[in-house]
Amino acid sequence: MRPLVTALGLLAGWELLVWLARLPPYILPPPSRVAVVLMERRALLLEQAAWTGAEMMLGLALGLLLGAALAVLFAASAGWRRWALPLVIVSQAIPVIAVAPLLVLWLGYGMASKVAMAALVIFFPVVSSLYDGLRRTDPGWLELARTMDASPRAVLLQIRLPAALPAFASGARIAAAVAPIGAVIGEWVGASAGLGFLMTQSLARGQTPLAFAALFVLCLLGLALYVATDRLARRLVPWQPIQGD
Amino acid sequence: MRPLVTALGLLAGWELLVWLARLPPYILPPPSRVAVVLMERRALLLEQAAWTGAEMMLGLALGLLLGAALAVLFAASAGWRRWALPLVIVSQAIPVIAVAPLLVLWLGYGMASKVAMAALVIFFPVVSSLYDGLRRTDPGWLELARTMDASPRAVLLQIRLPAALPAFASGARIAAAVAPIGAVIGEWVGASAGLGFLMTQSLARGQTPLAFAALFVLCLLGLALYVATDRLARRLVPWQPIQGD
Amino acid sequence: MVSSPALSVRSAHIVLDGHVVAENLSLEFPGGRTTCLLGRSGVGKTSLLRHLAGLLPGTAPAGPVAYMAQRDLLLPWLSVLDNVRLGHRLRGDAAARHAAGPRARALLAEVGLGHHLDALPQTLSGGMRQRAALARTLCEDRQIVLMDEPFGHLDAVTRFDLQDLAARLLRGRTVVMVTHDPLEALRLGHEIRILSGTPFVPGPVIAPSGAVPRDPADPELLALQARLIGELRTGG
Amino acid sequence: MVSSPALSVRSAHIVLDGHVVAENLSLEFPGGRTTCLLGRSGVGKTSLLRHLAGLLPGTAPAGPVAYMAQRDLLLPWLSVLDNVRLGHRLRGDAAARHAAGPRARALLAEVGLGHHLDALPQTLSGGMRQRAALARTLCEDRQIVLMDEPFGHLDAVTRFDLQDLAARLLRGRTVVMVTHDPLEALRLGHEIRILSGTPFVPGPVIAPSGAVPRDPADPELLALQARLIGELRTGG
Amino acid sequence: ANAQEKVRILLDWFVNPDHAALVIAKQRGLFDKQGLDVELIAPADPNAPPKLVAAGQADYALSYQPTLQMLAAEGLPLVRVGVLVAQPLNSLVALEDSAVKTIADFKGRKIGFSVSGFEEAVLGAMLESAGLTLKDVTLVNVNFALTTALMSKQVDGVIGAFRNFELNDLELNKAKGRIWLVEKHGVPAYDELVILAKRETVDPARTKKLLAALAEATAWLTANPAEAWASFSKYGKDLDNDLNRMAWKDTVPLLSADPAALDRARYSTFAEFLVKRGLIKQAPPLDSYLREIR
Ligand SMILES: Nc1ncnc2c1ncn2[C@@H]1O[C@H](COP(=O)(O)OP(=O)(O)OP(=O)(O)O)[C@@H](O)[C@H]1O
Ligand SMILES: Nc1ncnc2c1ncn2[C@@H]1O[C@H](COP(=O)(O)OP(=O)(O)OP(=O)(O)O)[C@@H](O)[C@H]1O
Ligand SMILES: [Mg+2]
Ligand SMILES: [Mg+2]
Repeated sequence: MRPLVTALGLLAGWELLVWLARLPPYILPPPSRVAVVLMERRALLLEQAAWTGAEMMLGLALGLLLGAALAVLFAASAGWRRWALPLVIVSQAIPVIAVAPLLVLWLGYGMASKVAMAALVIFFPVVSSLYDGLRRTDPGWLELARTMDASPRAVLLQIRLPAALPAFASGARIAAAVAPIGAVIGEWVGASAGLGFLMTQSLARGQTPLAFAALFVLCLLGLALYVATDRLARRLVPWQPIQGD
Repeated sequence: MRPLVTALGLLAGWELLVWLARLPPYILPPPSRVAVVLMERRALLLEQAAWTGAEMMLGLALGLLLGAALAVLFAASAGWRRWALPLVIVSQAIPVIAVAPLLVLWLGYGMASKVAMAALVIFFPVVSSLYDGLRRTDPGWLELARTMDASPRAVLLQIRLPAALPAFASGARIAAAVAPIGAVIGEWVGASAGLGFLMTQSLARGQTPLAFAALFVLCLLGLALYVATDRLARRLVPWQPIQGD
Repeated sequence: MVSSPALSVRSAHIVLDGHVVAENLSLEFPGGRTTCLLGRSGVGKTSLLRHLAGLLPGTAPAGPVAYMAQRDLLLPWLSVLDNVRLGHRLRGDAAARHAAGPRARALLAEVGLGHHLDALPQTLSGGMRQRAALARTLCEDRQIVLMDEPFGHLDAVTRFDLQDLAARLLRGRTVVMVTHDPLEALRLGHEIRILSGTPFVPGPVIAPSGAVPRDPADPELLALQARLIGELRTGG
Repeated sequence: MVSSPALSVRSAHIVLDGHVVAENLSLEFPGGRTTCLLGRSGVGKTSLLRHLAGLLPGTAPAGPVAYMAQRDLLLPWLSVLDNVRLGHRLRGDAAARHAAGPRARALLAEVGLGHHLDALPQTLSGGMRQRAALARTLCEDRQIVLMDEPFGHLDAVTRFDLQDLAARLLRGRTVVMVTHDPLEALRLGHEIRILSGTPFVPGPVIAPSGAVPRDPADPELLALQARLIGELRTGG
Repeated sequence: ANAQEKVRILLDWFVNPDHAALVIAKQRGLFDKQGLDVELIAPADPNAPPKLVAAGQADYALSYQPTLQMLAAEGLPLVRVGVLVAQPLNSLVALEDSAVKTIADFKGRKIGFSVSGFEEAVLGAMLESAGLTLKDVTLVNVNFALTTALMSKQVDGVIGAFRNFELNDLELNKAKGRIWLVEKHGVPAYDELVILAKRETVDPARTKKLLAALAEATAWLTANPAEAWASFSKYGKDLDNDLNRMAWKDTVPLLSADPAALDRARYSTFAEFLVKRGLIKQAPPLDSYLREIR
């Protein structure tokens, strides 16, 4: 119920913004107009949404996996950290247009290159947060483990990792929120479908309302993914008290 | 010393990759070739780097500020959270090309619109991490504050906020790493200068080595910003033990 | 001086996540006096204290309280001095905060931390942290003071001295103190209550004679100590 | 049965962040016996124990140790039972871990947590958490056992019972135990050492007669208790 | 049919009426008839396709003559094997009701462009034809939002507008545009849309079949524009809209009837122009990037 009220409130705010700022529809169409397009073109939008949704989910899954693996690797080995951490940081500075040909070269025009691009955007918050979390273990626990002759591996997997799960959850939330843009960016790499593709195309051809209808669907997908991730992330850390809502 | 070794190692890896995968220079030029361009065009690159660097720093500063303010607002008020949090999440799903006209309409073609765009990319990890951190305060501290008749405001600013600084640091690290792409994305909005613009233009003209020289400079800027942020972020939380390096 | 209010619990239910700690509990703590709570581990002493402090859902404190929890809860980013002044900082009254400075320093000197004013809590030993938390509680200067094992991490001598300090500073206030040491209860408590059972019921009021702090070598106290231990054992 | 090794500290320096806790310290802990450490709060007992456990920079333990810290250090995501089996889980030997199950259950029953095997630590009271930590330490089954205020959060009766338990299970092992309760030291310690001063120096060995656990009502012990408190006071 | 030869063509941009010949040839089975199984791939970045073809990731790419000549000058192993639109589409556009009535009126104003790499050359020449220089205007990258930037008056003109599209786009948004064709204002004529292949691996036999199919498709669609539109508009998602319908009418006459045709003079003239404008240092030999396949 409440999310619905919020959503309606936000739409009202959008309509008001268009009104007050007297924005022409080719800059920002009012939601009423977008709604009409949403209805009229629902088949097209749904089809594209399925495509982009798949990219988002795959990208997120891959990003979470890759991110978690890298973070654990960095926490485990100073050697890896020294070589790969700068690479990981630098990877965030690379725009699609620079690597798109490379991705196509290696992964072809199919979904793989798009998902790879999306994962590249998505994995970073996970690595960074989780690695940060892995470095902040309560020293008392580490000392306890040391007196128990635990191998570094056991300490990492059984103490540092569970202790860092709140940090992972935090990273996963960010990752879920950037998953849509990851997928859209992925669609720059030679896509012929997807909401991002549809948006670019309709914007370039003056069909702003359709572009915003696509954007609206993308935002819905994004919100749904975020809420789902948030729920799962909380379930991951049942022992931790969370304040507010 | 060590970062230099790492950097040289990574460059060697890049050269090797180009060699082994037999990548043509117009897809991925070898560092040796990029180095030549770097030297020859250093004046141009420096000039563009100054531009983009300024956007990055301003964007990061704005993003950190805005992110921190929003996170505190969300932690303070359920009302704000309910309305603005979905908006903030959705803001991450919006591609530049959709908002560029709006931004330009409001902020013009100057640096403001680029910095705003960069900040839009940068602020989210900060809000998300800090807000997460603000929700995870040790309940014992909150109870103590309650018995001390602390106002919600005092609890937020004097207990929850300092307790969440490690989370803020974590978000700031991610923000610093995405600052370069934020700036480049910002340059999509009516730029006529900057490393991102230079990259787009040289890619269009088939001057891939120049594009990668620009990318290299961008990565250096990104790394420098990350390292600086990391240092500052650690200093922000002197009471917290950090493991590893 | 304001007379300190009595505390009363009337037909209270204390339930934690489905675990019934106390049922239909009625209990009086006389105003201006110190009541010591004894009881087996896990019986519900902390829960009762939290109930009195208004920290359990659906409860509210009888008035302004100073609450010293079982953990020291020092804030790691504040110096010892600032931790002790925390209440004043949080209430944000600049004048009060300013006035609290000398008081906090004096208290820290009395608990033996006069040379650690600027130290961060992480550089203190367990007992030093507990003393800082004690100073913080005393610095609050409240008419109702609730303390959960306030001297648990202190050596016998320091403990003795700080018991004296607490008795002196808390004279005339309504104090409820959880302790595991029967002798401590006998030294400091105007009244002593033993909690036992699940859900717990409070035992009858035990009121040793004489002014607090009492002399621990007093034979009456030693006799009472044996009785307390006996009741703890059978009640538990 | 393996004979438990003696522990010795030879010309050790214990310095924490520039704070000199002990200088040129030499100290022997006889093998197979229990040594209790007493000392004023902040004197360096915990630091010495950490030195013995090999937890301070530049130190290594004399052999496999079981270390019970001042904080309970229970892992919040593991049940009480799994916390007690933590050592076996961490060493990852599947057979050992399996074998540890009954042992851990038995120990938990003995410390009175037999009904809380699957509870998460957050749902336990302070004393219950300490008992779980004790069970974890005993479950380690090590020849060298280092314990920092292991009974501090327990009521008099539970404490008494668990002292007995510890004395029984730790018989023949080399135990170093920090305590604040002179009577506890006298009940359990073959030897007692009082640390005093900054940097601290250990006092002479005090060795009460009779087998542990001793009867606390023994007049010799009560006399010794007075002496210990006196030494604590003057030394501190 | 017997084993069809797989052919992968990278478009320059999303499917639009400029690609009419390709789409119609595919829809009417003209490629099949030639034994080709053609796949059309649309990128979002017009700069990638030539590189991907040069790297062997596709058989043909659509691009623009100026782009080809710049890439050739940078040493990319590309050759032009055919043409779809053998005249410039590029133009400079302003709003009709703005103060800009002639190119000279742009003095001191903002002109938007979408990065193509040669906007400065084209615009520079046009401005000079009116006695201005690039320094007299402010260039602003508006990316693909050319009409939006123009209509919202964020810029006074845009370069890189396609005469068959952006004008219609303006009209659909109830605005009228004033247009200056590049070839009429100091820019030599060039082929807007050309077909590129990789120099080393270009397959003349296959290319011949491809071009034949395209020629046949163009002939048919020029003869039956309405029927062709009905077919084209069903090809992809979201092609059936007003803009494409209007653009279709304007585009069909511009399509090259002979996709195999090559006007070498045009290339040497334009190469000189690019050299003069400082976009390339030296014109590469024509034969290195042009191939006429008949
Ligand atoms: N990280 C640190 N930096 C500086 N000084 C420290 C640090 N940790 C401990 N100390 C100091 O070392 C001294 C000894 O501390 P230790 O914890 O060993 O005392 P203790 O005898 O165990 O006290 P308690 O009975 O209160 O637990 C204390 O004075 C304390 O202030
Ligand atoms: N969150 C919780 N969920 C379920 N049970 C809880 C929770 N918190 C406490 N309990 C139970 O409530 C009972 C009383 O706990 P409480 O902390 O009040 O005991 P206590 O008398 O203070 O014990 P101690 O002397 O060990 O500190 C315990 O049996 C404990 O298991
Ligand atoms: Mg308790
Ligand atoms: Mg200690």
